[in-house]
Amino acid sequence: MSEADRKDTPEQAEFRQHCRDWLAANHPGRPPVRLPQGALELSDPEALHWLQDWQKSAYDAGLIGCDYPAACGGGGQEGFQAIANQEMMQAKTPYLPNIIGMGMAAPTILFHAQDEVKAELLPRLLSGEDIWCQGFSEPGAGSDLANQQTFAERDGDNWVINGHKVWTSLAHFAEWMILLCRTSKDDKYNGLSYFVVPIKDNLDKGVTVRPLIKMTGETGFNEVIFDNVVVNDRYRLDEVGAGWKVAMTTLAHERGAGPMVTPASGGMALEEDESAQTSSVHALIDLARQQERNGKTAADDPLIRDDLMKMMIRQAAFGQNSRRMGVPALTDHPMRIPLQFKLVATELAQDLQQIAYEVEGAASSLYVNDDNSPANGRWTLAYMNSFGVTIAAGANEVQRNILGERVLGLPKSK
Amino acid sequence: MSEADRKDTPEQAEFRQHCRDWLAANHPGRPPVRLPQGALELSDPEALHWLQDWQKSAYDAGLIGCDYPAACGGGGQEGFQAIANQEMMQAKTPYLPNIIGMGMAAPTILFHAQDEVKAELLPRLLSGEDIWCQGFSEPGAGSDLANQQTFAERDGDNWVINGHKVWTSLAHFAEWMILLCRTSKDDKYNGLSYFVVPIKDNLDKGVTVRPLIKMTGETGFNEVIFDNVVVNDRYRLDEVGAGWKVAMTTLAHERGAGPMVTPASGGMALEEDESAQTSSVHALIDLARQQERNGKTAADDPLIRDDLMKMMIRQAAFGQNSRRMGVPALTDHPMRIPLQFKLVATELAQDLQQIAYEVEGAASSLYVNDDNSPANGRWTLAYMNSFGVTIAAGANEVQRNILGERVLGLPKSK
Amino acid sequence: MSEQPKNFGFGEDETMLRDSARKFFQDNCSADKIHAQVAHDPEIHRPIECIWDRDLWQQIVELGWTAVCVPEAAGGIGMPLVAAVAIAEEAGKAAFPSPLISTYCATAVLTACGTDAANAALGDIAGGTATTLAITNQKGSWHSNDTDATIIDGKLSGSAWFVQDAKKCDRFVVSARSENGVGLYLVEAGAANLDITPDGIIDLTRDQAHLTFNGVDCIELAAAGEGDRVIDAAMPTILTLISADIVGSGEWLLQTTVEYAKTRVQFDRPLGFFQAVKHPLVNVMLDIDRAKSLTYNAACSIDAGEGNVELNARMAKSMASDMGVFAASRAVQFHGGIGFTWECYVHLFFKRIMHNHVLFGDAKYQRTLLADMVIGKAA
Amino acid sequence: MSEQPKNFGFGEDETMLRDSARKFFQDNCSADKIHAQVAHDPEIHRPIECIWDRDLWQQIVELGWTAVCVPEAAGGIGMPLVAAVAIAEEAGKAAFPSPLISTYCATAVLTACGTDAANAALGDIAGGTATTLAITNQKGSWHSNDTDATIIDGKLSGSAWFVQDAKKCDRFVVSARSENGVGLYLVEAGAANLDITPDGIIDLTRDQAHLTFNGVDCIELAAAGEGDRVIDAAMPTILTLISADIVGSGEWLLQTTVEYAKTRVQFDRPLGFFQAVKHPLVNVMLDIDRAKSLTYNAACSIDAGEGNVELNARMAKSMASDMGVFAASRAVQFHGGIGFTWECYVHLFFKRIMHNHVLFGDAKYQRTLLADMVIGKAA
Repeated sequence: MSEADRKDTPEQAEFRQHCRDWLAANHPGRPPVRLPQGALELSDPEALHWLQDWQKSAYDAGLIGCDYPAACGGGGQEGFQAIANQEMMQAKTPYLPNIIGMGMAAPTILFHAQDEVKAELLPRLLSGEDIWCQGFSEPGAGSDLANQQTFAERDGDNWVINGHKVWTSLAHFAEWMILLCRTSKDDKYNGLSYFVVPIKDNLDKGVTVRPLIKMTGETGFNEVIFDNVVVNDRYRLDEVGAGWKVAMTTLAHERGAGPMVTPASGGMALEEDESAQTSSVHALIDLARQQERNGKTAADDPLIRDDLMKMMIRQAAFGQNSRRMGVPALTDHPMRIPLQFKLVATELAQDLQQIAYEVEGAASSLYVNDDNSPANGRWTLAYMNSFGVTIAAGANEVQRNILGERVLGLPKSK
Repeated sequence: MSEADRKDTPEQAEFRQHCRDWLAANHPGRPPVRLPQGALELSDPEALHWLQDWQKSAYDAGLIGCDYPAACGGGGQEGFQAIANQEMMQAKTPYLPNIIGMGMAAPTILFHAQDEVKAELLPRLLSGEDIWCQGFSEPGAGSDLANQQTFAERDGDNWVINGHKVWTSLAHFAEWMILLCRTSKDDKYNGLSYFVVPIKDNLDKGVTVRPLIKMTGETGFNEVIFDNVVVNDRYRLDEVGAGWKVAMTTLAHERGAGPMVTPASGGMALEEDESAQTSSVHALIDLARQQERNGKTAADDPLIRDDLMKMMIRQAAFGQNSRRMGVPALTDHPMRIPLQFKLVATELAQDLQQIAYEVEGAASSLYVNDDNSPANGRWTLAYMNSFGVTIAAGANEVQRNILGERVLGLPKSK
Repeated sequence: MSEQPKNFGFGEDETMLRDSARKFFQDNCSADKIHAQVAHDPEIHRPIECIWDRDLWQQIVELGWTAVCVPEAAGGIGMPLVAAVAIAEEAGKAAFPSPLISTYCATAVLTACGTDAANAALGDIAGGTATTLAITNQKGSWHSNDTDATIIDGKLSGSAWFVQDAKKCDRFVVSARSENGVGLYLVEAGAANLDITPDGIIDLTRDQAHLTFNGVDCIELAAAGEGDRVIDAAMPTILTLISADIVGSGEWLLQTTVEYAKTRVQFDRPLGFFQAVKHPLVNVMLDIDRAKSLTYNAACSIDAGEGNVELNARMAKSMASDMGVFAASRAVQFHGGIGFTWECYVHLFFKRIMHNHVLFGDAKYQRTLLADMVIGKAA
Repeated sequence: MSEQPKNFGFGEDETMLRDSARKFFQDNCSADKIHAQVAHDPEIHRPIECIWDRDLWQQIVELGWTAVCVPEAAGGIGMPLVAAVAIAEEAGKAAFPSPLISTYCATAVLTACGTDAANAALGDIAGGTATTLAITNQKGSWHSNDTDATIIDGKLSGSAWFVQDAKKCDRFVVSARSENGVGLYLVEAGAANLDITPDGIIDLTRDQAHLTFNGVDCIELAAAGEGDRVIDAAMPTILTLISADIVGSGEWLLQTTVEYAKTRVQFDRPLGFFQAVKHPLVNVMLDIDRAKSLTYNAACSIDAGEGNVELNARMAKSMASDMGVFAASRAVQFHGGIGFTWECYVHLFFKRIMHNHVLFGDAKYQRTLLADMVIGKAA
């Protein structure tokens, strides 16, 4: 991080040192239970609580929410979060569990909620005590986010919500949900409003959380049904009918294109064995070195080698694009790289995991419940799960529209 | 052709024997001058006249137009043309020069012209004495055929035509043109009418034919300008405003999906050396065997080998699809295979020719005007020319729409 | 030009058989029925079980499907391979769980043996004895000369891997090595000293196992030194049958996704309006037609006994494997969130295709062998 | 994590230089001007000629562009490679016909020589002496040890092939073999017994020739046995410069095609409305950004003198070559009929890219070497 050092102001340098000292003394060590690849896949309460403890301690040490106002439980600084993230990554820490809360809910609340609601919700959000989930997707509203059918009806100081949300990761743990729904049937876009909803408190008051089963047989996603759920008007963000505008703040931050830097730790190998990660080309290369394919070592097959190199190049390019994004002189359009990330990252992982079938050959037929499955069936499982992300958060077909329209300036495909 | 034999009726068997006998005695032998890969690229008058003589002799022998009514100069038979085509292909004859005339104009005239016009035009068309060209494309009407701007104005028994046609292959040799143009500005589709126009007779009466230069530096296509060209109403096909319907007959036959079998000879290697043909995978394999790439024989490179095999498989599939098209029991939708041909054939050739650059390595930089260029620069030239066909006759993007909409039944993308 | 029939040998009998198979699967194997049957337990660490419908198998046997490609001399019907290919394609379109295709593969190997013992086994297949191949080693080599089993004094030791539909079959055709080379041997599923260990596999519509032999009695089908030659002779048929299965599954995925794209509305348009959906679906169709025609061609050339049978079969399997992976991925992608769920039937076909994709060699493997055949070994 | 600067070493000076280069090309090298200059004769069998603007070259020299990467010790400016890469990218964006990039490649080799003779030659380059490499044999091998030239008693015999911008250059850096191995030698374009035979090439924006030596006088730049090592040391820089050229041309093709897609109306919609056009253009953009970032990274790692320079450079060239072919083909396709004509400027960039695509090895070649580096040689 020498280069980063050079750029630090004295205050930032001091903060960076604080991060390093604290992390050196307070790294949580290895988890007591196996963690999934990402927070969105958390299903084991024990894993969740261990990660919540980690987030709370990092929060208390001032490494999380540093750029948020003090009145919202933040550090009231500028440019500190990026430093804290760098140092937490350097220190190979576990990831933070309240990923939707910090990455999507927090900035949206910051920019659109009333002050007392910010003060009420953000401290426990940033500390990770309250887990958040996202209520955007519906059976009829996939990539077409504005096609919301869930309806909130005004009732004095309250709203009465009815509807059906799907693909709500973490809903089974969540205290709160960011909810996009319809408050008027007259206008597709201007008929939307945005709420924060205490779903755990309402589990016996009209909220039902049900797990959805993925094609892999795993759970993880949920569906959430709202049956006359009452929410106070103070939990509405921004004006009635401004839901679409508010949702744009959420999505911009989800795509790493918003003004607030999302608190993020990580870098810790989730398995003892680095090469266990299914998002790394080098992990697949290691597999190819061990794996027999059609009776020969896969890594000796020139066609497999070429595929692996193609993937390595794309992975390296992804990293170098993130690097270039930070250099305005080298980016013509400010959104050109940020808006690529979701599309590029998810397709890179999917293509990589598809190659694993050819690397494993006949053994790719074996599933995670077979003792002989290569890498415990991790790669074939990951390939199936990869469609969760190429479909989610605006299918990649929509991502290409966004890039073509917002960055290249081509006319809308609608 | 034993299988074909088995299927012949006695009359057909007799006709097949006639074809074989005549071809054995009257094969024209090798051309006196180098012929281009296809009739559409004809530029040398000497080559044209030699091919016209061949078409005339085959016509006089009854091998061309056999399925057309006798009143139109045809043989008045049914199912004979396919037999004649098979036998001419077997006999490795040169191709027929009046390709647009027979493949597009003739069936359109047959189904839409007045009887006396049929009798006037079809005999000299089938005999190849009159070369035909197609006036569909315009600067503003590429894949969007209905966007015709060329206008025909009624003037008593005549029409006065003004406009600008492009990509008119063979126009520099053509006596006649099939012309799609506008007769009303009120309706995009129903404002179109269809004419046959004697362009050579009008060269000094308002018709101008100018060559267009391709990105390769070659000519071949033309642009044709109409400046108050007068055409008699008898040369209108079908009703005024029925032009779009008539054009569909033309396009259906162009895509091999029309009721009339297009007279076609061929099979003769255009170069002494079979492997000179840039549409054949095996020709590229031969090149790869001789060609050094990065200092090594290209055919020994496992990645080149894999590309070549991919192409070989696609080429074989193309042939087997044509075979399956003839077996109704094995094709769910009658248009499913026929409508693929243009798309698949042109992309196969383009991909094949692109691979040639990698096969040739550094030497792919050399053009046809360099003595050291591999295969006389034929492959790199062919790659550039390949865009002529992936763009022409409804860009392949449009071909995919047609397949998605007509065969799969998906909604129109407009 | 080829002397083979233009219609791939697909005459009236074959068409009738294909149509009756199509009707059989429509009546008995709707996707929802298959799903309820084989996908009742999504649990990722579910116990390994082999689920199939023995009554349907009995009906199939009575319809003569197991006898279709058994030579008349051996008590079968002796129809051309295209007949079995047509049934395999329909079976793939239904994601049919049964030992039928495995039995067809065994039929091909037994037919190539040409011994009395093999002919007897063929007769039993015609009578309904489900039989499968055990000719792959633990490394998953598809080479006919590789086996982890050995035979000494007429008894088998060692192991065989990636045995398809093992728990559904009554018999195994095992390749085993002795000092005289690889031979082929018939083993009863119930034989003493034979362990059949089921594999946990992704594909829900078949079962797979590895066999362990601890001195197992067997009947010689092909003498030591003959076995690899026999397997090589049968391999084009095997590859063609697997290709047909993939073609059927691919067509189901295409048609199902097209139907979804016509009805599912996004951005106030049916999904299929968007070229980002329409054009990939057209590309899937193009690949299916390529694979389908190449598969029929391979079968037809095998029936005609003409030279390039291996070339034709490997072309078909290469095209089918690539098409299958592509068709399966687009089906899930374009079904959106629902396509990613267990309750959507797409995953049944997705998983069956990913299994067939690698079975007897993926597309890259086929093309590598094709290059050696067509271009010659690289220097 | 890397110790290299986050900004790829792209500081104020480099940015200013890049911006001035961009302005220079906008002012002096509009596409229509270049086209009128180099594409005046479409005739397919046109006489082979070398067309370029010597006055522009003089201006470039006065702007110090040839001195940018010449070490200060040798009389140059001694800026980092990223500076030259920035200029090369702008040159590619303008399809600029000049010996500039060839001279940069020669600069890299001469710098790696480290001999007095080489330093003298570098000084001349700084002063405007256009210099190019003659290190490729007739087989088009990119291997530093392959040459068709030999040196005996200080005189060159044999030949050198695929010499870039040969007719524009005053000097050649020639690799030649003697019993002690490959050395590097400086040859004047006007030297006696030297034949420079121009090649007929597709790319209209450069010239190429092969050289024949019949006992040509030369100056030793790197001793026999040192030449291949020197070329290997310079190759990452060469690959990075060619990648930058491709990135520039790719960006021009993307932006030009996007503009066309906004204005050209088909089916009552601008072309860019259709996802069949929009999404491929987005894919072109994704590939350009990949190639661009990898190119800057390669240059930066070379400037930092860090370990993986060859890995980084070959990754960049592989990505750039694939991107270039894709971008060029989509540009012609989406321009429709007009894009297929000589008068449309697209073909200038199409041809320049197809040339650079194979120069110093295409994408497959780079990945083959990368695999040996990263995975290790195949067994």
